[in-house]
Amino acid sequence: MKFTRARGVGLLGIFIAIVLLFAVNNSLGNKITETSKIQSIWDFTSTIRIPDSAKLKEDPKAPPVAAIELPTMITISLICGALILVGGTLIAKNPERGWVAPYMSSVIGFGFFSILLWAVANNSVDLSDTLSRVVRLGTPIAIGALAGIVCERSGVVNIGIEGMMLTAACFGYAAAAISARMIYGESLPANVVKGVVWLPLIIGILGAILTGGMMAALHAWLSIRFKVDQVISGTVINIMAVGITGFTRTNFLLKFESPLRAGLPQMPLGPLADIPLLGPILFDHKPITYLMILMVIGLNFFLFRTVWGLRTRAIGEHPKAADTVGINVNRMRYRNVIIGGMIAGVAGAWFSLEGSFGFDDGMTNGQGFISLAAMIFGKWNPIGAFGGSLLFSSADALQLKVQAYNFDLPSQFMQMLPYVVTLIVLAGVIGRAKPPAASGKVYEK
Amino acid sequence: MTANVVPALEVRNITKQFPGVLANDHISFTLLPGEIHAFLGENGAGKSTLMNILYGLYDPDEGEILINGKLAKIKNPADAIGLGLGMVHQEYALVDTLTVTENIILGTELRKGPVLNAKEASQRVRELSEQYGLAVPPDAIVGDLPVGVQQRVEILKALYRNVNMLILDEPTAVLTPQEADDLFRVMRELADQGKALIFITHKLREVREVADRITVLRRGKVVGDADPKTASEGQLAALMVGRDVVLKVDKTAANPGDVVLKVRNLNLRDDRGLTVLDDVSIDVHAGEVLGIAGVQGNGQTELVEAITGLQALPSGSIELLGKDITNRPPRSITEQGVAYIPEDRKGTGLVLGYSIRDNLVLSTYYKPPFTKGLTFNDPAIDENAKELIATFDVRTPSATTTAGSLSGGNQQKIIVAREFTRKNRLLIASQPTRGIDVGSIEFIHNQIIKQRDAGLAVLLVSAELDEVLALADRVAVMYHGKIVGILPIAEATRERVGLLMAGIQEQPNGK
Amino acid sequence: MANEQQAPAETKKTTEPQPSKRRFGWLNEAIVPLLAILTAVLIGAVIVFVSIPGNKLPTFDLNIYGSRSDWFFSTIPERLRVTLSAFTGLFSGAFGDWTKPSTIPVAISNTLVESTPYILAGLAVAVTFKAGLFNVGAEGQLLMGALGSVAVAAFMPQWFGVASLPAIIHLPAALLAGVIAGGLWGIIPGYLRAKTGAHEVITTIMLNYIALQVMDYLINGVMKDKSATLQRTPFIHENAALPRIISKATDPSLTGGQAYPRLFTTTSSTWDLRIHMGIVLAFLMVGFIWWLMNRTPKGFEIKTVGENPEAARYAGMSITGTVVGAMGLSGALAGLAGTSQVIGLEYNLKAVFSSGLGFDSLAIALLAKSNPIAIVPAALFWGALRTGAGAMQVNTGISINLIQIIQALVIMFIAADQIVRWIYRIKQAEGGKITFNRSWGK
Amino acid sequence: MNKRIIAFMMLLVLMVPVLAACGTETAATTAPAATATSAEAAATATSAETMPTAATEATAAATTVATAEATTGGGATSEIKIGLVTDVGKVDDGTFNQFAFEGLKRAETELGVKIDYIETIDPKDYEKNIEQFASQGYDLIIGVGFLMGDAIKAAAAKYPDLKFAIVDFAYEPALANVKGLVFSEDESAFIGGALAAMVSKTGKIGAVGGKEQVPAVKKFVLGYEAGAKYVNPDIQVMTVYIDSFTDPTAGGEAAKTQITEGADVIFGAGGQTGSGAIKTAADNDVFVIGVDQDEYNTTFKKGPAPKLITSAMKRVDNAVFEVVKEVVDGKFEGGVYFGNAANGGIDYAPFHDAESALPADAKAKLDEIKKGLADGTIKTGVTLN
Repeated sequence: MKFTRARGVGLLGIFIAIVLLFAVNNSLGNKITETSKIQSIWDFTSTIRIPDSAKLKEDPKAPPVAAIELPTMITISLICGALILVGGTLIAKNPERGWVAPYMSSVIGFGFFSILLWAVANNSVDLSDTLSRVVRLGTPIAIGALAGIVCERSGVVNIGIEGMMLTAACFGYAAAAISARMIYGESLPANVVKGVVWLPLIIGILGAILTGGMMAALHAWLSIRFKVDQVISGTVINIMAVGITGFTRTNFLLKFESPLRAGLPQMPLGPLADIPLLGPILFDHKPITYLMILMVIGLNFFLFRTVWGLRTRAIGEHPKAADTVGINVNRMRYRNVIIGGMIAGVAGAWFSLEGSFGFDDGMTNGQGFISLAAMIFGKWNPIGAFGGSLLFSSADALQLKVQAYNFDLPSQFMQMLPYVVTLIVLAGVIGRAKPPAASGKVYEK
Repeated sequence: MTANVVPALEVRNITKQFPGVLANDHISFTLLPGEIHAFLGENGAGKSTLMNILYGLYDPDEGEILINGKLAKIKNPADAIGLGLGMVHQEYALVDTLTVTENIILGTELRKGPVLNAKEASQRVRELSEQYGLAVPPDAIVGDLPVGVQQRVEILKALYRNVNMLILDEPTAVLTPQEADDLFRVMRELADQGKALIFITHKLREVREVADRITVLRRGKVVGDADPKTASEGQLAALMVGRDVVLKVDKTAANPGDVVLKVRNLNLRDDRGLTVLDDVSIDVHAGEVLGIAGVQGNGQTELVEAITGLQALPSGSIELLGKDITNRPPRSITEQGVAYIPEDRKGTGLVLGYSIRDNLVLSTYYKPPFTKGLTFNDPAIDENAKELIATFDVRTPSATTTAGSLSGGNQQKIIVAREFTRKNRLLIASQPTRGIDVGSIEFIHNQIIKQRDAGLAVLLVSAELDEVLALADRVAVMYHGKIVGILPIAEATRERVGLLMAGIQEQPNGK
Repeated sequence: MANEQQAPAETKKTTEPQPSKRRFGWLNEAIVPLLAILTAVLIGAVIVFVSIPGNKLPTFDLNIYGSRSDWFFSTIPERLRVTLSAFTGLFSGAFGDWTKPSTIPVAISNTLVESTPYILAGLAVAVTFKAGLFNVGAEGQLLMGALGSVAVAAFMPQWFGVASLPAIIHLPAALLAGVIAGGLWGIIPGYLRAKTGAHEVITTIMLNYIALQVMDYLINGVMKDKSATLQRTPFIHENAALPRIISKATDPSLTGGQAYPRLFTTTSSTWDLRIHMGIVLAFLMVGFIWWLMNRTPKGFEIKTVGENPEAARYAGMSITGTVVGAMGLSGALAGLAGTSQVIGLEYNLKAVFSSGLGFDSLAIALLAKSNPIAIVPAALFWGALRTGAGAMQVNTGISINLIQIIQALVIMFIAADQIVRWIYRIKQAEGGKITFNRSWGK
Repeated sequence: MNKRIIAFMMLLVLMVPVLAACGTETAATTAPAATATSAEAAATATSAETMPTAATEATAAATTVATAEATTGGGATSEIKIGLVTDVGKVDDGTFNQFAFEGLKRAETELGVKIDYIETIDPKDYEKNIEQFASQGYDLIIGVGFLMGDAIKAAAAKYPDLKFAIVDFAYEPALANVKGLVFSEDESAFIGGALAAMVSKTGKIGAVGGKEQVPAVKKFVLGYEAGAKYVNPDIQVMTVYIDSFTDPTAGGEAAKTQITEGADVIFGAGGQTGSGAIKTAADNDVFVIGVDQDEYNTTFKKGPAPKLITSAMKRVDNAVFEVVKEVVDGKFEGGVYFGNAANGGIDYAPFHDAESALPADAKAKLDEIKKGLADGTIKTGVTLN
């Protein structure tokens, strides 16, 4: 019996399922004493609500479109049982390929679902809100991953995405704040106080894009012109970003009074947003989230259907081949790294203009690194990376959601969930992903 | 070859200096439309440098290039292509993950705005491949294709750009003799259509077969022109090497002893599930050289790596002197008396950044006399270096010079020195003379025979059929991961082996 | 690269190309880092000059200055003065005010104390650089080391049901626990890298976050000092503490009833120093790592795997073993850094926030070009910057982030030494570039 | 060529300390007191007025006794110097660091003291940063944050003649030269919770906290819950702690989850994270309660903020100002300043723009609760551990 990847993953899956089962059993057992209606752990039910998004706006107590009541313990037992069974099959059969990734994904996916059920035992949860949060929180990760894809597909490793996002967040906000002051003076005119002030916000986004591009240009300059190891150059970007943004914030931003009060607004897409479940998930977001979806689709198209994409893939795989047919490899790399940085800039704008309004030190909180993991998870494909981003953001969303239910899992475990998931995904599922062959290598004729 | 035709290409006094090497020394030649002009020379004679200059990959220090009688400035490959120059590189410039069509159109894409016009491009490729008789599947991923087909893609890539001059840099290195013949047919056809071809090789027979004119290069200089119809192989060889070369290796008949290496039923698949080794079984006896012939990439590398413990095997068994060594760690196999010259000298055999001294103990550094207690025993390591440098005639300023700064021949001698001086029972040599100078080749060939005569079993893998035929006592041929035949050297004619290399099995009773 | 240290002594060479270059080899090696630092500091000075906070300058007044630019120009002398005082502050914070000799010992001791974890963590990263790995996980490994050592140092007597253990057992046990805990935390990414190809840059960053949470959980849970309102572990036992080198006697009422050891006792405030034996440990480790990397087969293996993994495998070295071993060693060193902080300096472990040590140690290892000996000056420089930053802020109100900008610039100039060479017209040196395993996957 | 440039650069580096020394001297001679043959320490203290470099500020005194003499013996000409060491964070990060600094700034303008600060980047630097001020004989050194408890205690023992204060921490037994500034956050939040329960229609309210491990945060949250239950025992309080004080996005998302699960009042207690929560919640049209300061002035930039019903105020700034004043007036005593409802150390903020949306009797009810808390008739019942 050889220890292989498939067996390892099977074992891990079984372990997770068993731990989960025990934890739920234990925790629900403790809850029994609290309420009188519930006699045994099998009596708990978890309700999943799909609210009526259209009516909810007028009446916060509008009845949901559907409320699915699931027996908590039975459902979780079934899920864990199935996971253990499949895990056992993996160990017994040791399939060579095609099993590991789907199995690990379902362990994580169903694991999350079980935790959610566990948390809302004897309570109910709004599904569309949870899922729309996954998309929302996935936005910066997905955009960051796209930035990574553009760079790595053209052969430049970019671990500086975190730094690019952070700087972009800082200067994007600065651009918005300063331009608002220049346009409107010390305070907004009365007629726009409540409305959305588009012009400075757009200037802010552009500023963020520009900043991301400039940081990327530094990365490109160091790693292409000076042939600095790309990992080191990315690290320089990350450290520099912390310094520059912290310095800018304390020395300038905080002393500057801007009339701007709110960031990018919610933009429900008319009747589409009222579709139950789907509406809140896809059609009721702020602009950068829509932009993210467009960018995922767009980059997929550009990468695989256009001349630029063909050339980009070629210089990332085999730069010499591209060079011999007259493509200027280094110029193209410069351009793509800067484009990547500009994309990362959009993610930066999300942090300071959409997710929240304002800039704080270190506000990207390591999402740039998670972006890279999402990129690797997605095997350097935009759609796949988007999927990876959703996986990571669902860990985040779950973490925020379950805490609201006085959940008795220590908060530290929930906090480390996204990182543990990243680790499992990197080690178990994508270990065999093949990066662009020339990624990380300096091109010399 | 009338005198009044304007040459397609004229090169005057091209000179290129690299640190420490004068790669091209005032080279001049002309290329006429419709001719196949062969450049013959040893490795390092400056052929590839010259071609890279023509193709805009290097800048010459001096000299000028005229195309169709006009002075041309070739700064980069795009200029070269624009001037009608195409090149088929020795290492194919193909992107493995792209399709045939994508590879061919890369750089001169058919487009609708920024969008690729994939359909039409694929159609054009199909037409082109029919026009020149170069069959390729336009929508297949290049990495999945056999090398012969990849080479056709390379040629089509040039033709797609409407070149009228085509440089082929060592195009036959990875082909079977039959595939090479096929290539020569295509080359001839292209020449007949008026294209001018430059054909670079170091194989004498090939130039005589296909070239219209031969220019011989040695140490960066043109040392002579020859007419293939009149020049003999011996003459050409003398020109190429600068002295009369011994083409034959002096050796006596083998005196085989007991089986040293016994390989049974090896099977292996690669990451994509394709068969790499298909039920391979061989025996190597003490005192004999078993040569493995075959076009590169037919499983030889994996076979050798399996024997040396570098490649894990799902099934099959390997025995060394009756002891099972299947899937043992490389070190324990080495310690049982296996010496191994790897095919990739720079990537595997040496640490280029290390000194010669350290490279000479790369596989024995951990045991006495090179260690004393927990630390290295420097005097012993220095002594070892001094001794081996002298014995194996490594040309170096000092033992602390880095391996990377030596010539290929001297690098290979370091590996040979390190591997041959252990107590060995089996010697595995994989492409031992690829890309090194004739002097070193001779030296290494003699060393191998010396080892055989000392009673070692030798397994020789080479893509150079000539080398296998010169050294081996028995010849095994690999095709698609299978041993398709094992012949005693007396029966191993070039033709028979060639057919086997192309996968054409002999019927036991004759067909 | 390898073994150049022992080259000149024994080989009898006839032609040594440039003897003078060899003799001043270290100077050639050091000139670029020094100029990189100089350039970064000069740029830092320009930043300070331009962006001095308003409360340190005469207020802008339209009547006097006319316009903003007038104001800027008229404040140039003041700006120059503040800029200078920022850097004199930086200097006096780190090395004492040399006009007041009594401030010198404390300042230098503070710099050394600050540098101790940098030396150890820098070494940790340098070891992985040699193996071609980019370990961003020093921070997590340091935390785990601190946790491991504090668990033993504070709780071990309890496990055996005794009041205290002799120092001869307790101190080594605490050290060992820290080293092992850090080492294990380093082995995880090493194993993942070797076996699954998961890239260490991402896994170590993830493990840093996880380590923070684990620590937070333990310090607020089983390891919490129940009698303290602070979220911290109990004070460690005095027998598990690394002695301070010279200080006043500690007041046991401040330290949970423990009287911590010191080598020399003083009554003078000038000599009441925080410097502890951790720095000696750090220097010992520098020596050990130098010896390991240059004089032993294990070090040779690590370097070979870093230089050319293919060749290492071919030469019979175990890639998995070496990668796991190098990461484990690295983790152990980082763990020792955490250990010396806990049992030498703090005497307990608090729930802390991320301190950015992971990236700092990368920078130090880069600055030292992974040379164990050069780690010392690099770490001292870093420690001095950090120690001096407080005084700089007091003097000028300049944000401490300036230090981070200077640090990033230093790394940038070190990594892209061509920039420095171009500015100062220095010729390109041979080799010496660090490379890493480059792809994300296997 | 290159040598000359290097030499020049080296020279420049060498010049830095020399120039600085020159600057110091000039300043010293221009300072009026320097001509007198008074104690060197006194001269230093005086010249510091015009020349605040480290060189001049660094005390000449070799012992702390001498330092103490310098500060007291300087008389009218000597300035009172206050040093602030922040917790990990910045003096303007929207947490107690900022509020302590604001108190100090007020002291600077109103009392004419000289203030300086060091922002801590790593907890292991607490001791060193305190030392930075202590060794220069600052009259009062203020540490912000309970994590600094041990470091301040150690410094107070080492420098018995200097005065110290620490925010959010008190010593048991009290130390002679340290003032602990603690607050009953629970009382402050209790009032907020009561108001929340009064305006909630759904019977569900939410709280978004920063790091759960910080006692002040936990007391705020528990006090809020207790206050709400005081008014409406059946009310359901949802709590989310977020492991950061600087993650407004997570704060906002946490608030949103609570809103979708029915909460219609959100209390944000945790720096930027909490501010993010109440800002998002206000955008989503539910009532919000701020923390620490009147967030009408900070987070909502003086309105309009129709959804901000009040803030649970903890007057760190006042406490810091008071302790500085005590030092200036020479009335400083070690011990504990306990900010509570009785002495105004905690309070609730005005309703501002939300006034009209609140029940008519709300203000009266809140005053009544505040009075009850002050005189002890109402207990929050919050204890940690």
